[in-house]
Formats: sequence, C-alpha cells, structure tokens
Amino acid sequence: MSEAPVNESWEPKIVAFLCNWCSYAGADLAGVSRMQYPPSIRVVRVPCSGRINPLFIVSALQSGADGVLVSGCHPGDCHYLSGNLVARRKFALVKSLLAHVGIETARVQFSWVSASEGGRFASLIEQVTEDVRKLGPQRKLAKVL
Amino acid sequence: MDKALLQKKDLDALLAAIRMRAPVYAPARDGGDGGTVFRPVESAADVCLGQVNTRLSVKGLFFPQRESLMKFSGSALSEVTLPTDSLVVFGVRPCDARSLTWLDTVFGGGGHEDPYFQERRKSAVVIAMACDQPGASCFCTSVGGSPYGSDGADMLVSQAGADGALLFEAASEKGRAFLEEHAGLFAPANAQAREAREARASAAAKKMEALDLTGLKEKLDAALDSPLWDALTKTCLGCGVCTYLCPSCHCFDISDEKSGADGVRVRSWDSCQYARFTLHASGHNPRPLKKARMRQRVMHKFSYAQETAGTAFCSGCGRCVRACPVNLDIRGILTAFKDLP
Amino acid sequence: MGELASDIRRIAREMFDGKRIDLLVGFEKGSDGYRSRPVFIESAEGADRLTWDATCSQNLAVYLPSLFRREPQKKGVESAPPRVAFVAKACDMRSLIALVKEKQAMRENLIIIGVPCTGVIDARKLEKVVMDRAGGAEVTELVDGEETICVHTADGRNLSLTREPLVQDACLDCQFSVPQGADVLIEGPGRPVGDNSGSLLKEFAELSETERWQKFQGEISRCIRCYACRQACPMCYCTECFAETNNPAWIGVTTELTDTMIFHIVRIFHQAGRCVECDACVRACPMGIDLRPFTKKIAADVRELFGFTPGFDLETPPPLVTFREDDQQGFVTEPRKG
Amino acid sequence: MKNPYVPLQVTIEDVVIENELRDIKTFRLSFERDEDRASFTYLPGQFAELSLFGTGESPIGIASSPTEEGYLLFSVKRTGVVTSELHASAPGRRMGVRGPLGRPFPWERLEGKNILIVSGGFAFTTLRSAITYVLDPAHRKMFGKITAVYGAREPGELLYKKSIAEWEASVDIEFTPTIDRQKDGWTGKVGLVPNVVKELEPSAENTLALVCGPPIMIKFTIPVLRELGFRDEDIILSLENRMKCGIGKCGRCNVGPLYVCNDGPVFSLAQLAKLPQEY
Repeated sequence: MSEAPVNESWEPKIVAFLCNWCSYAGADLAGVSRMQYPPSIRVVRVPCSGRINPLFIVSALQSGADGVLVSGCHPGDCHYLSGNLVARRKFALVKSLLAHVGIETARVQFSWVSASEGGRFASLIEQVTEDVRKLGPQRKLAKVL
Repeated sequence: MDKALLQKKDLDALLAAIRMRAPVYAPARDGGDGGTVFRPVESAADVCLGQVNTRLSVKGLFFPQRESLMKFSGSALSEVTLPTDSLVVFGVRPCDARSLTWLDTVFGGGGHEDPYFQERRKSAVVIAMACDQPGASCFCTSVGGSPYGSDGADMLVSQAGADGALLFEAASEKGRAFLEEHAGLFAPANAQAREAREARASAAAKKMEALDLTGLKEKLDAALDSPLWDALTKTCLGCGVCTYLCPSCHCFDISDEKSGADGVRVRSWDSCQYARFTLHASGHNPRPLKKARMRQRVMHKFSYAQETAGTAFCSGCGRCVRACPVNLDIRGILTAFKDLP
Repeated sequence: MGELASDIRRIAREMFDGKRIDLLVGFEKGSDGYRSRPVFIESAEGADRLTWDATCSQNLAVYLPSLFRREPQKKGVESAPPRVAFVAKACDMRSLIALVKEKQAMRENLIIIGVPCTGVIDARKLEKVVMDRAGGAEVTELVDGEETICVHTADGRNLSLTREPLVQDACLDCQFSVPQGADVLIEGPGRPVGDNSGSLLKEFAELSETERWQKFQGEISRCIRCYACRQACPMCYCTECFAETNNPAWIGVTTELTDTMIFHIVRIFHQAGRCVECDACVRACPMGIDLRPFTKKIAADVRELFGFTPGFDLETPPPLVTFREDDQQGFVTEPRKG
Repeated sequence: MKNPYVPLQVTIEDVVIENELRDIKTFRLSFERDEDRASFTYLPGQFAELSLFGTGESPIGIASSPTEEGYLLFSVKRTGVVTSELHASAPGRRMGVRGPLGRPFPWERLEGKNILIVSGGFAFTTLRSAITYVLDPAHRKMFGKITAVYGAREPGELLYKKSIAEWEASVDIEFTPTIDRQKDGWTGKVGLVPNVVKELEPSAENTLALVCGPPIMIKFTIPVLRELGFRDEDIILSLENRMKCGIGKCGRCNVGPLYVCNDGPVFSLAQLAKLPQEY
C-alpha cells in the first residue's frame, strides 16, 4: 500500500451511518442550530441502526474512509422498538473482532444520539474526528489499486 | 554442453550467479506447518526440496492468481500492463513442468496468443528437479509422465552424482545456453553419474502404482449421462481446492476494480467447481449441479483436452488428492469410469 | 475394524432394514491410508463401507442443508423430505442442532447416531511428524491405539507415534466429547474435558495491536480464495455468499489482500452464535492458514457477552436475533461534553 | 503480438429503445480511430465484448451488417451489471469494443442456397445482421429464396419495427412477423413460431435454416424442421453462454470440447447432438 504523506492539511474522512429517526434528525438539529463541528463526516442515512450490515462498515474502510461512525436512537427509543437493541449485539461483536485482528478501536465507533440532541451530535463528531485524526490515515483495509 | 555436474556446495554460487540476472524462485517454507510454495530465494539454504511437492503448482509464476491486464482512467484505457521481468525457477517437479506445456497450448493457441502468459514464459528458465520419493498420492506414471521427465522444462536436475552432486541435463536450447553461461561452475558429467541417473529414474518410477487408463476417454465419452457422476460426487463440497492447486487448470475471471474514476482490469483464477462460474445474468445456469461441474472438470482433463490438444491435462501431481477436504480422489473417479462395462 | 465401527454398521443396517431412513451420512476409509472421508449410504448393503477411527475428522453436518434444500414443490404432489441418519461426533452433532435451529432441516427427519470421540488425528501434524522421522515418505496405513498411533509409510517403514501430539488442536480444547441428546448413543470412551481457558486467545490478545495486525495479515496473505473454509463449514450454508455476489459486489473476487481480509473478517463474523469450534475451516485449508485465533474469538465473545454456546437446545433463539435490555454497551462512544 | 484483451475505443452515437418494456436498447457505436474501424472486419453471426471500464464486459451479438459501413449496432437487453450500466448510458459516452469474436453463420455454405430464418424474441439481433447482409444488392444474387419467420410475445416486443415494415414489403424476402396472442391493432399473423413455420411449409430442398430464439422455441422448432426434411447439418443455431475472455481460454463457455466463444457461437444441430447439454 502506498504511503500518502500525512501533512497538516490532512483531514480525516469519516463515514457516518445515521438512523433516520434519531441521529439523522439530531444532525439536522445541530445544523439548523448552527452548531460548529468538523466537516469530516460523510453521512449515509439508514432507516434504523438495525439496518447496518457489518459489510457497510468494512466496505467504507476499504473505500478509504479513515473512520466509521454508526449512530442510532438511544436504547428504548427505537422507532421500531428494538432495532437498535438487536443491532447493539452485532456492534459489540464487530467492534471486538475488528480490534482483535488489529484495527485501531477508535476507527469504528458506535453511539446513540436522539433527535433533540444537536449538541451531543456536534460534540460526538468533534470527538470521533479528533480520535481518528490522532490515528492518521487508515491504510489497513483501504484498497489501493 | 548437454549434461554437467554441480557439487552440492556450489549450488549457492550458481544461485548467486543466476540472481545477477534474474530472481530465482524455488520451493521455500510457507506457514507454520512445513508446507512450501515457490517464492524468491536468496541462497541454497532457503530452498526446500525434501517435500513431495509445493502447496501450489508452478503455474502461478506464469499465470498469477491475480494480475493486472490494463489500467483505465474514466472510460478510456490508460495503460496496458504487460509483464516485463524475467525469472528462473529452480526445483520444479517434472509433473509441474509437464503441465506448463499444456498451458503453452492453451495460452499460445486457439488463434489468439495470450501476451501476458507468453511474455513470462518466453523470458523464464525452468529448472526441474527429478523426483526420487513420489508420494502416496502421486500418479504421474499413470498419465504418461515420469518422475525423471523433462517435458516443459529447460533443464532436469537429479542427485545422481557421487556425494549427492547434482546432474544438470539440458532439455532445451535455453537449457543448453544456461549451462554454457555458467560453465565455470560445472564439471563434465561422468559415466557413473549417467548410469546412476538411469537407475534412480527407474527406481523412482517403480515406487508408484500405475493405473491402467487406456481407453478411458472412450469410456468417459460414452458415460456422459451415467449415474456414476452423481454417485461419485455426492460428498464434494464445491470448493476450488482441486482446481486452484492443479498445475494445468487455467480457468480465469476478468473483473474491473476501481477507486474513483481510475482502476484496473484484473485477471484472476476461477474454478469450474464454483456454482456461479457458468451462471448467466438471466439466472440460467448450464451446470447447475455439482455432478455437472465435476463432470466438467474430469471431462475437460481426460476427454476434451484429448480432442483439442491431443493429450490429457493431468500430470498426476496428486495435489487434488492430497488437499481435497473430503478426500475425493480423482484416481477413484477415473478407475470407476474405466471399469464401466 | 474397531468395535465402534462394527456398532455403527450394525445400527445402520438395522435402520435400513426397519425402513426408518433413506440415507445415512457417515465415514468410510479414505484413499491414502491416514484419512477417512464422508460417505453417503443408501442401503443396508452399503453399511459395510462404514468405518470409525481417529481419522474421521470432517464435520459431516456440512451436508445437512443441501439434503433438505429442495425444488419448490408442486401442490398436491409434494414429495416427502428425506429421513436421514448422521454418524456424529459431539461437534458434528452440535452443528446439526444449530442447523435445525436455523430451520435448515426438520429434527424429526433426523436420526443422530452419536459417537463419543477421543480426539481426531490432525493429518497435517501427522505429515509433519512423519516428514521429520521418515523424510518425505507418505503414510499408507494408520492404526489407532489408545496411547499410540502406528503408521506404515510408503517406503516400508513402521513408526509408533505418541497419540496426543497428533490430535488436532480443536480436540485439545474440546469441552463436549460425548454427543448430548443423540437419538442413538454408541457406548465408548470420550475425551477428558480439555483446557478451554482460551490460552490461544489470551496469548494473541496480549500481542500489540501492530503484532496482531501483522499476524492476521500474514496468515490471510496466503489465502487463495478457494473457499474451502466456507464450503467445509456446516454453518456457511448461504446459497449466495456476500463474497461472490456481483450486484452489489461487496468485495473484489481476486486475492487482493484487503478483499481477502474482508472475506475472512465477515465470514468469521457470520459465524457468531453458530461456530462450534470444530475447526472444519482450518482443516480444509490447503494453504495451512491458521484461522483459529480469529474463529475462536467470535465464539468466545458470544459466550462472554451473551452467555450463549451454540448447538445444544433447540429452544434458545440464536444470540443475534434477540437481545436483552441490559446487554453490555461499554463499547458505545459517550461524547465527553454535550 | 496483438493483445486480444485490449478493447478498441468507441463512442456511443445513438441509443434507440426497441420495445415497450424498454429493456432492450440498440446502441450505435462508432470507432474513435480509423485504423480500428478498418481492422474490425466481421460477418453476420459474430459477436463482440462490449467493454465498460470500471464495470466489466458483456458478450453481445453484432446486430449491424458489414454492409452498413462506419458504425456498429448492438441490441442489448438489460439483465446484469454491465448491461444495466450500458442502459444508463447516453450518446456521447466513450466505451470499448473487443472483437469481432467467434465464427459467423456459415456464409460459404450458404452461398447458392435458400435460407430459412427462424427467430423469436430478443435473439433476433444477429439475424437482423444476416438479413441486412443478404438483402444488400451486392449480395442478394448469391442466395436463393429467403424466408423468415420472426415472432414475439406481442407487437411491442418485436425489434427493429421499421426494418420489419420494409422487409414485409420487399420482394427479395418472404418475411413473416408473428405474435403469440392476438392484440388490438395487430393485423399480421398470430401464432407461436414453430406453428407458423409448420404452416408456411418452407421447402428443405437446398436450404439452410438459421434458428435463433429462446430455448423453448428452439425445442419445438427443431421437430418441425426435421419433419419438413431438414437434416441436422442444415439446421444452424447460435448459442450463448457466460463468457469472460471471448477467445477460448477462460474456460467457462465450453460445451464439451467446443468453446462457444471461439468455436461458436454458431453451431449446427448435428454438432450439438454429440455434446452435453450445457448451454
């Protein structure tokens, strides 16, 4: 894999899978409230965090994402009652397995953000961006042709 | 010079001399379980010649499992990526070397030359290592080969000299040129070594039980719809081990990979044993069942190849026998058809 | 022929004679003296082919889904699903149960002939020992004793080898050597409960992130995408695998390293709540890739996080189709402020 | 050494929607380089790999005739990944063509013969090429009587409607379009292709039959042709199988020892009778 130079202008690219009902609305709220957060995320809206296939996560990394964030409704608040709770089990395993094979834990993060938590969303993005920035560009699973 | 002796201790010097010009590939350790594959070696110490055969055959050096055919940018071709480097392979078993002659037929014939294969083949020197200790799953003598055969190789090496000195025999013009080039390291072959070579060759061949496969093609052709196909392939798992390890299997896929607008068109090994291999976009599959897929594998090697190339495409290297997860032994399949009334 | 083998033959014959089954999946002698292989027996006469010894390593449950996968049936002329008997070690049996749980077969159409297991021989370990002791010779015959394995080599040598070092790793950790809940249980010695404290995983986990990645990458870089691991795995029964679909094409079809790594990561992830740690994938690999540090991780996590061990009762739902409100979520990112 | 994997660069000049279902479009492609145009010499019955970089390649029969100079026509049904991408392409897009590949209809044998063309549905494309070729004034005298039956489920699914009208009116060819079931506004023949052939009773004398269609049509047409006296050697079929290389190497399109790409796609029924039915 080629070594792209890491310079000061490098900004992490983070793919954020946000559930339609809570986290996407939370991101919307952060936006209309004019809250500042780093422009590092590329949002993919999904109907529910239960829609997340682990392949989405590794495909994002393979396509060159430096980090992946998945965010859904808080447990108990799922629009579909239990989508996020079933998903939580998957997420725990994915997170653990990726870390086990040696992918930095902060590359793939999971969180809960409700529709009313614009501030929480902004600080989540700030924090995840900072975590990923510290790690530098993601090269382990990025496909270089 | 056709035949020459190399003292075992001089193998290092020979490898070093070759490496001045081209990388040397030879069987070398791979993984924790004692298996070997062909990879670049630096000295004789890296070379493992003790095992029956390498995990993967030599074909991958000429027909890599993944290779770029061309690069593109947007909707236009940007570069044709023909290989340019030459190589020398040392320690190829005669079964593998013989299979190269069939790959030559496939990639060089049919009215379309395959420049990628041909470029590599043209520039390479193949040094075969005679086989003194065939394994229990080896059957080269049943399919017209020999543990001391040199088909497909430029040179055959055997441990026929006194004190294990290596006897090099040129098998092609390239081989003769090689011996001339490195003449300083070699001593002339003596009569003793020549005699020892013959004795060892016949001893090695005797270590294998030969199957009588005469008339097999006719039997297979007549048994296309035989229930044996189903009966013999029930336990097949449908993986690609037999075909990927086979030195003569050459099926491939072509696929495009891109990131952004740029990408490569790559060729990669594929297997007739995979259900999707022949699947049409419409959903129709001409070989939907594993009995049809196994029939294809066996027929291609032992019947179709006879018609198109005049020889069976099986060198009896035994890899498919050894590595099949369910021990589906092609010798058993062949014998079952051969024994049909 | 051992005692267990003759028991298996007798039981098989009785079942065919009593017209209780249409098919029996068991083991027969392999072609090379030190391996056995799966066999499908369809009549009482065929039962004589059955064998049982320490070389019966494959997990036969791999054949179950295909036996029950049938063409759509025409109304009014439905054919009855087959009645199948399986000769099963404890791990085979657990896979069978896990498959029934996932609706791949009807339990009532299955007869499980449980055979206690003292650990099966790892063909690769055997080859390596024989290579060290007898050069390149191949094994032509193997006789299993309790403490020793006697092998005969192609060049006419007889070797007496200590059994335990030849037993495959999966068996060394084995917690369940006697099939539980088999329809017919053949009497015989089992294997003492092994050490499953997870020393392999612990050792691996103690490595640095970089070392773990290097090990993972190093193993996977030798993968040739022959799919033997997947095909040999009883729980990899999807008719269409994510690794091969072209629409969407999740990953490339070649041995490009990230494609291969993703194939293995996701395949192993798909085994969550399914893997019975039988090592069928490891055994099948023609490249000798050691997947164990990774496959065992998913099994251990499922045990620890969800208290689930696959392959026993049919009632407990698989762990990934259910949840508990108090499932641990320590991995979830809590923003420090906001 | 010519590299058979490298496509020739072309541009999509025009796209025509052929049917009411809108899943078949005809693409007119023009070469970007004159030397490529000159090197692409073909005969009806051959095919080419349409090459979309980043998506892949798809083997498609050539629908234009060599007598139509300066461009190539390909009628493509939207089915898989490549054909879907192609359907989403507009004139002006650059792409590749690799070919011509395979063997054409047996033109040497066809010379001096009567020709019976039997086709159904979407498989008509290379026969459009054949008809255009034989009706060309320079060629027409080389052949005897030309009869064609072309069927589709309904009128909207018949390809090349404008050409069909011309052929129906032409004295050089006896062209009979047919549809499976009566539909309002259709004044032509109604009936399944095999039945229409039976009804027309074309003579087998000195005649070769070119048959392209869905498997079910072929299955029922062959007995009709045999009954009319056609020998298996004189019934010519065109097969399709999944392909990658198109040059007889990659190993997936073979039927017995023959590769559909290199030895076909055109085969006589006599050739196929000896082979496993893997198509």
